[in-house]
Amino acid sequence: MRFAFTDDQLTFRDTVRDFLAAECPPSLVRSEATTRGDAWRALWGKLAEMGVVGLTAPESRGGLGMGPLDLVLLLEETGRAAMPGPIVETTAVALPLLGDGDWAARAATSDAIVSVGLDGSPFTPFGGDADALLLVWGDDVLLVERDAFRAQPVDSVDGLRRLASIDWDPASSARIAGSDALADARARGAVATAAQLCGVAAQLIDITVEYAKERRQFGVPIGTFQAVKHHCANAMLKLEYARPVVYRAAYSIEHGDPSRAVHASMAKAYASDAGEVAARVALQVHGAIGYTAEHDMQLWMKRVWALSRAWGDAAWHREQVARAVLDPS
Amino acid sequence: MRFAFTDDQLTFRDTVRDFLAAECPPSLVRSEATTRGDAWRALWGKLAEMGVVGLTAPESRGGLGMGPLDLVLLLEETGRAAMPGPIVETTAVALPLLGDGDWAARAATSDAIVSVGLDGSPFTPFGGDADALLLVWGDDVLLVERDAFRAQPVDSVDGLRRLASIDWDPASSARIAGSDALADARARGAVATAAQLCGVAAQLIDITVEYAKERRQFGVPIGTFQAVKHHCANAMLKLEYARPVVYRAAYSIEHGDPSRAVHASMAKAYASDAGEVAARVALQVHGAIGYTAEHDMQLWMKRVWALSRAWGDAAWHREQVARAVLDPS
Amino acid sequence: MAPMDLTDTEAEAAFRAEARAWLTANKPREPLPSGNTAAGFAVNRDWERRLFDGGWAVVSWPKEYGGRDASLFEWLIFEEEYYAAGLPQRVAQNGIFLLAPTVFEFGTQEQRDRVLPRMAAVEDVWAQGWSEPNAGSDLAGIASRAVRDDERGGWRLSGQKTWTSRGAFCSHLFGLFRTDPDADRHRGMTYFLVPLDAGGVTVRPVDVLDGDAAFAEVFLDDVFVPDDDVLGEVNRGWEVAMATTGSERGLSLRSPGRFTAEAERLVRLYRSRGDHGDGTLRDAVVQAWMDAEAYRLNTLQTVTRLSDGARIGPESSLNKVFWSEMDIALHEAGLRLLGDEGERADTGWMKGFLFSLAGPIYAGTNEIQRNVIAERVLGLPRK
Amino acid sequence: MAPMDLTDTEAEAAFRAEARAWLTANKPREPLPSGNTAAGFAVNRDWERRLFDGGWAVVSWPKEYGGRDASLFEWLIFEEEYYAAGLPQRVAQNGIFLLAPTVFEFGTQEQRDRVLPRMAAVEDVWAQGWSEPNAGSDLAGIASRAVRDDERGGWRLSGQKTWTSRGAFCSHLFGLFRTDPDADRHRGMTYFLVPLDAGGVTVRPVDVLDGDAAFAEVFLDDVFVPDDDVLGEVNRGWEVAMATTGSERGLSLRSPGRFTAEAERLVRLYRSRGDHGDGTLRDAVVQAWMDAEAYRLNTLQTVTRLSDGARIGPESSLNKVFWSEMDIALHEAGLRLLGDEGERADTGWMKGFLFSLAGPIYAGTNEIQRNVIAERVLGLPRK
Repeated sequence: MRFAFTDDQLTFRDTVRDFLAAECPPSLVRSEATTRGDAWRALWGKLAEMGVVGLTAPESRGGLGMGPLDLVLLLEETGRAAMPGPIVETTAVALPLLGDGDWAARAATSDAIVSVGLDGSPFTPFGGDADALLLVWGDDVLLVERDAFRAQPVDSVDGLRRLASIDWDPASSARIAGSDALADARARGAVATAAQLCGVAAQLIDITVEYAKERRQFGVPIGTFQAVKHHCANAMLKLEYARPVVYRAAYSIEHGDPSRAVHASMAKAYASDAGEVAARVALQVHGAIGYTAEHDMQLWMKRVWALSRAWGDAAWHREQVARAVLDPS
Repeated sequence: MRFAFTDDQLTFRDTVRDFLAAECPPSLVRSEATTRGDAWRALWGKLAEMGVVGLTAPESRGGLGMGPLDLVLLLEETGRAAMPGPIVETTAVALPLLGDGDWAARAATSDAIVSVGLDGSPFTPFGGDADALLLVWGDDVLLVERDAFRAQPVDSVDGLRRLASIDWDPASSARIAGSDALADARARGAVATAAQLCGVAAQLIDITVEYAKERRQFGVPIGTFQAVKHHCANAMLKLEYARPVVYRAAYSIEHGDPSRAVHASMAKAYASDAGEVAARVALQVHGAIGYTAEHDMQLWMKRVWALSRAWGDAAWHREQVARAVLDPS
Repeated sequence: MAPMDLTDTEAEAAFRAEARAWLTANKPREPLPSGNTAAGFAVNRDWERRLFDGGWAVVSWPKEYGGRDASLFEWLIFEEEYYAAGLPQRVAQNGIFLLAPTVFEFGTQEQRDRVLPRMAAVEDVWAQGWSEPNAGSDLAGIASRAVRDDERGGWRLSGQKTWTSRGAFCSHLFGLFRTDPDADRHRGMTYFLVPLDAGGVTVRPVDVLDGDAAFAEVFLDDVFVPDDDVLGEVNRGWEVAMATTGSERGLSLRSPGRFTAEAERLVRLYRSRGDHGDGTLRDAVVQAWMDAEAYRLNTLQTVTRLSDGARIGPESSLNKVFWSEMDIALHEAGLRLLGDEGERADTGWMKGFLFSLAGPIYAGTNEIQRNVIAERVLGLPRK
Repeated sequence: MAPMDLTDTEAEAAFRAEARAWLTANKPREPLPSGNTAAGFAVNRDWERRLFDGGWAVVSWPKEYGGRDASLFEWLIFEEEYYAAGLPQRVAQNGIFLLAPTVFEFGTQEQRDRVLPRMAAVEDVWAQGWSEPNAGSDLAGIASRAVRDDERGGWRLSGQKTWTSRGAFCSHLFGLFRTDPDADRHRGMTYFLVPLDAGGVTVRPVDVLDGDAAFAEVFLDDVFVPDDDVLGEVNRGWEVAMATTGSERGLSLRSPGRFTAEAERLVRLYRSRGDHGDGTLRDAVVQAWMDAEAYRLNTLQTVTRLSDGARIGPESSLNKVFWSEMDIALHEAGLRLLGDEGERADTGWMKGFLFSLAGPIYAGTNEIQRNVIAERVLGLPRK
């Protein structure tokens, strides 16, 4: 029994954290979130050079041949930085479906953008940016190339989502996987998004604690008030109990555990709740300044409101766990 | 539009409050709650002399011919005092069903104890003490006299409930009402219990605020800590929003409002929640001393745990409201 | 005392019918845009002018100031009908609900005559100037100051006001300024009425979560205000201002009609979308509906007390906590009902959710309100 | 570092099988009674003696003191198997989980040899003597004192300890007493080991919510304790005691096995009773089940860190808040599943609910724990 990451995994996490601290400052997040700009593509290219984008692709296709347990801490960092880019869609979900095909190589090297619309939502992240999409038809996953779909932008509260509704033609698309792989893909998407939410929540807590230390009212830092302390403690409590649940789910997918879908649902339920609590606490502790568009905190808060719903919200995932645990099999 | 009680109603309320303060001290509550004693009968007799027990019976049968709106504030006082005695069962529920029969006169004057088992529970309050019970058979309400039932005591967490499971013979019982009256009786029982819960919650808040003013830790009264303040404020918030909902429900029954059943369900949902929050806050603010059987506070707390479930718990009543409000009719 | 009666009196019923008929006949065909943009503000102002012309802008005010001497119950009825008609909160609200009661209570006859009719007619639109960068929850931390100008018979105001709702579009500001720098924190402030086109005033719009410029920062640099624009006594501004915070927290800014109308909208959404088999969502919807109703009932109690001559006290803090947390829960339920569309930026539910999030912050944070409940309603010790 | 592995190693699997087999063969046929009555205490003590005789009383201790040198993971495995077998918390727990780690860390060799084997064998049963009438949340408010007796080579203890769990049935008490009345609040205390049959000790049983005498008040009137029974340095008792509070809040007193076993019981109750069509109850049940699992996973992380050489820090406060609130929610869900029987006094679920309510109070109230999280985990300022 051992529930910890390896030194290699932690070192890679630190490398990505440092990279994002340098290359993905809040100013970049803000401009991408508000303008549907293209600055994320340069960042995406650098991330591909680091091996992060193609982490889950086979080495023969330019990837690192790694799995969800290697990826999960990196996803958390992309959440902490509110990094724009389809890391969940491409790296966590699409590449494991693409196997060792040409599209895997193109996606792994950032030569092509491959996104996915597999969670049952009518809206596909990066749908207007993708060179290919993986979409559901019946129980199958189809690969739909650029000329076989049209994307209509849809505004999410979180501009980084770059949602589009997709009009497409199943007839000119190629089947790449069936229902088992689709179920796994959904578990991968849920866990990856859960990991991002943990990072977003961690950043919201950090920002909020710093603000509570500095902001003074009634002659003292507001962080000395017990109500503010308890708000922050509650957010931390949710986060610290979400993390191991998320890591376990990544482990279960990595090892093909028969309960991996249930573990993935637990992960998304906990991370969605942790994100929502962190966002609420962050806003309440910041007060009016946190309500302004000028303050960076809101970029992370909006990320929560989008990601907590993506790949199923907390209540939906709890119901999936209930079906597995409570109902007679 | 006028949402206030009359001076007469308020004066009666004050009279009952003063009476209970004198005649129903915590020492009496404690002995009745822990011993299944008979001291409540003397109190019950005095209450009958004041007209409270027979308040809802016709004047021709020794009652005051009043209704739920006159009764609701008095019930709140019986909750505040944790008064032992079947005031909900007899006065709020049984007498309106008994009309102007002989049993009404006997119950109104405390000559006989009449309790009810109408809420679907297998346990009947004061089942072992009653000279007659009103019980459900099919859609009908039957009056069952003492020799037609046997009562087996059941221990509630709240000893004041005096529960019994009843073994009885419908054949030797008399039908006194049908399904419409049964529905109304349930609404009356729910609202009466809700009113008691408001009184219980009010007393728990009072006890707790007094304790928080006196108890010192870290060199100051614990009531100066913001966490303690906010606990108490949360309990008060729940109570202050439950009260008007309860009063409105009493008004709706009094006036035969077509929505009275929904209003009664709202009342019980809010009062059950208010009671539960008050109990939790009371215990947490008292700390270990509130956890001892020696402290009187626990008598009220246990009252909450029983009454919050009696006549349907909060979730059940919310579902009744949902059926009326959300579902297509 | 008359017995409890939760139905409209004949007069109230007639008032309700008249209000409903007028609103049905006169309300804009299309939903009004948000009043937090320059263009939207103008459209709303036009509508509110029409409301005034119809005699419905300030129903509870005396006739002489543009009202119809309506009772508080009639005011509640009007609000119910107004929101039930699908109409939005008014851009004039901070003037008519917060400043006006203060002018009625503390203003001179000259001030009443000058300020109130133009306010009712939406000729002047008033912004609230309470908060400052260092005076948020700690309102007594106000640092903006007014220096006596005996020569011109008035005061020179300097400082910065912030989080001023719709400040970029309003014509006037009411606010507190420190006139005696040596006095205690809660003393030495004076309540001023300031035209925003006065020399030395700079207004900077501030965008909020939904992207609209709902806030403004107001910079005052040696702005002259004549003595006529001091409301109440000099150095007694705190007491004067507190008279409006009760209104802000409690009754007037959040009349139940808005929430009961929103709750009905939520029920309609539930009926059209269903709960996706999610029992907790069904429960959240019915709780929101009940809470709006509970708020209405609580308000009816309060209005009865006020009609009997009571004044609103610290219990207004209970109302503020209740409506602000209810409003968020109601909109969260709405977003959940929307399912995958819940994250869309362009739905009324998302707009409403973002707006609701400000509730626990403004008009005194809910943390401060809970302190007030504990200390002033329950009597727990301050320190 | 080895990669993450959430399965038992071969050795762990063997340990688990051995523990399960022994428990199956040796556990009492009937469920054990509550240990909070004199009779129930004796029955539990007999069972725990049998556990000792089988070598399972203190698995993580060194063999020489009655343990089997098990790893922390193996200890977790034993706890899982123990609670899964339907066995209750142990009457010896405050000794073996709170005092023993302190004796291992701060005790002399003589103390270890004298105290630990008898504790493991349940010959001595230890009660915790922290709280006093004026030292609850404010543990540093301890007023009980110890006065030096040079002649006899020891100390004379006087004062009152309260809320002492099972104090009426235990043989010994460990607690803090003030040895330097002039020192600061957190200094000048000393950690003493006190036999409860010593002259001058009076123990008064105190009944709790469920009617059992789970608490006691311990009065000490000039009780002589020799120097050999001072644990750690004189006047350094606070630091010595803090070493056990981390254990109490965090890991050892609330091993995940108890909650995962309770959660399975809840699931079985759900399956037999159904949720009465109440979707919020279904949700509460699955949340409780997941929380027990989350607590297990969090503990596995912690145990891995401890196995790598880390010490448990203020994050133990996160655990304390989590398990105590989870425990209440789990039992509330159980009572709801019981429906009309939920108010019965005599069900295991009501007993468990009442017991769970103490969780947010003892071992430092959850209010204090949230302060610790804010100040020592997140770094918010104390004042």
